[in-house]
Amino acid sequence: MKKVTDSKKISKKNIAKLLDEWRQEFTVFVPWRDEAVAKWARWDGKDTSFLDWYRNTVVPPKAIFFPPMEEMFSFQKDREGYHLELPASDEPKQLIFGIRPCDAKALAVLNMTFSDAYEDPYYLAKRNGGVLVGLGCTNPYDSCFCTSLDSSPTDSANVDLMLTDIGDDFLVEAITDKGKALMAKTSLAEAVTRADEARAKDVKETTYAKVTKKIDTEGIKEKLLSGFDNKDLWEKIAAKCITCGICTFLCPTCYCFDINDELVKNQGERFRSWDSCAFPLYTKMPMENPRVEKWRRLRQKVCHKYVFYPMNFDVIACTGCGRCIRLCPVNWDITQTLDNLSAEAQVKMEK
Amino acid sequence: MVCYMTQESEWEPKLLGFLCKWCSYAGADLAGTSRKKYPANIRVIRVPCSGRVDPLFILKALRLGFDGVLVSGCHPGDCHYQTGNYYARRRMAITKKFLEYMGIETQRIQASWVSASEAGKFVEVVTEVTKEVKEIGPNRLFTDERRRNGTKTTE
Amino acid sequence: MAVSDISHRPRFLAKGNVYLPHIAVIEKIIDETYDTSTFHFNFKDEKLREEFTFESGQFALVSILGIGEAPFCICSSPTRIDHLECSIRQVGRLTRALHRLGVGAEIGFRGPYGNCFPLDFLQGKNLVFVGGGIGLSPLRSLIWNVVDNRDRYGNIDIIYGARSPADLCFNYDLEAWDKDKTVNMVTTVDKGDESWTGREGFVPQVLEQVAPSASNAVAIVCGPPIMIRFTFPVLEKLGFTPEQMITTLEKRMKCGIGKCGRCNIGNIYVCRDGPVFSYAQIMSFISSEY
Amino acid sequence: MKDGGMEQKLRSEAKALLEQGKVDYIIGFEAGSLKFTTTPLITSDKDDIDRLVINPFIVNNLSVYLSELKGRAGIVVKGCDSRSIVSLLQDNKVARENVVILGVPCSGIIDLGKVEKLVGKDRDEIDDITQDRDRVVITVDDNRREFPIREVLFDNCLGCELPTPQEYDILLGELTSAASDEDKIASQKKINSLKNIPPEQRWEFWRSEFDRCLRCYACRNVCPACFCQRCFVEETEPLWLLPVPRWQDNLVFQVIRNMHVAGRCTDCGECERACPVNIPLRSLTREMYDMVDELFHYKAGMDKEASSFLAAYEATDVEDFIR
Repeated sequence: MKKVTDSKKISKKNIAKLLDEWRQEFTVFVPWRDEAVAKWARWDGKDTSFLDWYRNTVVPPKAIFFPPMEEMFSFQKDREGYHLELPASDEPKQLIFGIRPCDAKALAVLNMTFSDAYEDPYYLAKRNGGVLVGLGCTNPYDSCFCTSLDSSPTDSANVDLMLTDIGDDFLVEAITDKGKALMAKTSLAEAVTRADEARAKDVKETTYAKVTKKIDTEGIKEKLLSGFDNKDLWEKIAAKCITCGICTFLCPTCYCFDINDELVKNQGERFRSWDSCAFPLYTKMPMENPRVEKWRRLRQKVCHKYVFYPMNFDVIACTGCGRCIRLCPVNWDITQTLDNLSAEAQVKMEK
Repeated sequence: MVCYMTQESEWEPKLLGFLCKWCSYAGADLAGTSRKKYPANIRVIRVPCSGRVDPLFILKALRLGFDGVLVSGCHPGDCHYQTGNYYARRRMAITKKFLEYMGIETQRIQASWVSASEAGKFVEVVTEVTKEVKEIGPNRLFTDERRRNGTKTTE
Repeated sequence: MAVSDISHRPRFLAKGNVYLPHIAVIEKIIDETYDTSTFHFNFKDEKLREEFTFESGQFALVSILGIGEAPFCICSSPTRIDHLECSIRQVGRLTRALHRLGVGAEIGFRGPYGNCFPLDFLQGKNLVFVGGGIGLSPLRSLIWNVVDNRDRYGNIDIIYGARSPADLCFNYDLEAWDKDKTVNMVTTVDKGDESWTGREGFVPQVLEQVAPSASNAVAIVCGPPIMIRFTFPVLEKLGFTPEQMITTLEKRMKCGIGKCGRCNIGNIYVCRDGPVFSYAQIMSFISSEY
Repeated sequence: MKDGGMEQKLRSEAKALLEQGKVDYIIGFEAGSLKFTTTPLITSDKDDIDRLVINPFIVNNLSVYLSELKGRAGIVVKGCDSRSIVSLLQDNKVARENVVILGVPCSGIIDLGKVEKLVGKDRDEIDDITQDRDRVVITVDDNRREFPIREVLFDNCLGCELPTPQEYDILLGELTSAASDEDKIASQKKINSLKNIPPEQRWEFWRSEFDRCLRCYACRNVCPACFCQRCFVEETEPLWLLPVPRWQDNLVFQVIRNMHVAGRCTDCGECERACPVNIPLRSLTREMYDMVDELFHYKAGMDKEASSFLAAYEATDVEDFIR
């Protein structure tokens, strides 16, 4: 347990003031809902109504550090040849206010990939300058299952500052040095009372219990591997999948990308953009494609998250945010797949 | 792809024509060989039949910055392949109307029937289309907001 | 061929933004077959020419800026580095565009990436090279490397085949190895034509006929997947253990550095952990995922 | 439409079809993993049949699965879905003898988005949604509220012209009637308001809508009329569009997709429903639908003997726009 005694509180009424203070130093991102969709956007300096409606965004905060599309470099061609130019990085410091623990954990997963072996300069430049201000959930979705993945709706493990809703105030815990520095600067923080702390503890426990969807991660790697070559089972699991990119694009831990060039006259750009293992073109080589059938692609998605990623980085690349379940047009539910595979593995073992 | 470096007053529209090789292309050729003058604004792509023209070609041309697109084929009943222009007619009808609904000026998408002997009509069509497109101004449909006012001229 | 050996140089590692390609200039193009050519090129940056190193088996991402990027193995040997070489077959948008380039054109190059053939492990052993079609290109880098240090290795057998005489790549190398008394060079084609006087037959069958001994030997196999699939059983029959068989895998790649995800098979990324693998490493998934 | 009778009939018919070997699969709906959701059930196992459901939440257009399955299938369809099948028959993507159509006379599907807006709660916070003929009762925290059903139906259901399947082998219930003119007009509200603004603003509207498109291709993959083996956006030679989510490319992709499904789209509304970032795609597809009807008096999926719209012509087709 973390020592809660270091914590402060901030009145909800002062959130706008606090964000305004931070805005002097950072680009502040908050959950934003235009008429259509909840995503992350630059704070407009006024509106804090997201505190009322915000449960989680459709587009995960990975989009801030790893945008759906970004320019890698531009180039010009003249008589002397090509001239390459990196895009100007005008926003090194970004503050994400209100990130959910599942999404913060997902960024920690992305960090592993993007700093492994070779460093990814685009992601890391943004991520290293970024500050994460977490906001614990009080009202998780019925599709959330973070508690099955070593986390909780109020988990403070991967953020710089952690906020917990205790009624009229937020209890604020400074987790990292970055977070502590932020708290040291503001005069809006007040001392907490025993009652506040008790309330925070209570909120954490109550919210934890509200997450009812569960998966069993015990021996999941072995279970999945034992069914890996069971074509019939995977075909059945994949039958209703329409192989769109929703679950992977909106997954906070999915990081696959594509690189494409564009040339207009003598100048051009190289872009990278999100890609998905659900698309047949993802692995297509000129002469063959190892994953033509959709069950192979779906198997890759599931196994990559639950088997292969843990083999490399020791953490399951799923944080239980439930987006893939909520947003799937055919209600393909990864938790059911894991259940089915576990049951199948059980049957196999008994035989 | 089109440059807007020039002053607005000097601006001349750039048109792309998809001309059927059996009729309109020959018509354009005849206009040339009989020294008829028509606006130099049009660039021509010869197609085997107006039925070959996919709505995608039209949109791609607009995407690349052409100010207008003209699809021209044989008069109904005269198609070298019997019916190609009839299919083209249906396709053009919905393309034009649908793009209008999207908010694209209807003058930017044009169609005509010009036979191999109608050099005069070809000149007439190109002249009118050029005039109409000139009236509505340059195609900035696909230009990025942030670039519209700048000097960066691509897209 | 002017030869400069760079195997003693300190290992070159990309610095800064790994996604930024170096600009290289095409110096020579050799047509290998009707759809395959070997491009000789050199970096524009003089300093990089001096610093650059690579090892046999490594690959690079070659691009035409504005068209795209794709991985190709470096098919020249680190023991002969006046320039770099890549053999490229026309199969898609980028490769067709590459074939339209001429001498003097600039291409993008980033790398080298991936692991390499385990030279330490190969030293003192008898080597059996089995190649098919354009699959000879990664082997070629290693073969020249080995030939240039001939005293460090035992017997060398090269079994190389292609669909037809017209599909044989690197004819100038095949000739050189054929002349080399210390190398046993066997060339075969699936089906010969009127002028073909050499062997006929599929590579795995020819391998079985040549029957190199497995004792103290390592087989290095590169070629189309179908050839690889049929070659491993033959090698097993000849007594090679999975550890004695080495191959390279080919997957679609975009980043080359283990991030973009598409070359992932099981827990390995072919670009980061490969492309060179022993059969022992890949036998568990090669049937289900390759 | 929560009709126990219909559900019972479906289960017994489906079981019989499988038992008699008349079909290899049944494609239907079962309860979804989340509240008020259903999910496609594709099975050849008799034991799964009792999971089949029919309720006002059977959103998916299951005919999308037909062109990929091998063998014969028994498929549960609503009015619009059945027309998608007819359209697939017209294009020879499906052979009539390979499908047994289990028709559901549909009284409209409930749009959970509208429900959420109406009661100001998310789907999972709502306790109960019950349809009672033309009323719907929504319960949140023991608070029962009643609304006319038309307020919570999908727009395309509200204006539905043909709720009873056009083509079926087994009809699971009583015929239902088409929407009233008033409802039809109400269902076109978004489109009409778009038509009433100047073209520049309309373009600006679509520009900003497609700005958030992620190119997940859910709209395409969920669409039964989008059956190309290889979509034009995946073509590299020539490269029509970059597979990069820029609004320009997104917009061109969607416009061309609409061209390709002209005369095939039956206004099932799946593209708009599937879109994770809620781009009002039906405002495009429906307008195309009406345009085809208005110009050529052609409605998709009505006549399986007719040629596909873009593969046919009439000598008398409009040409007033041609010079």
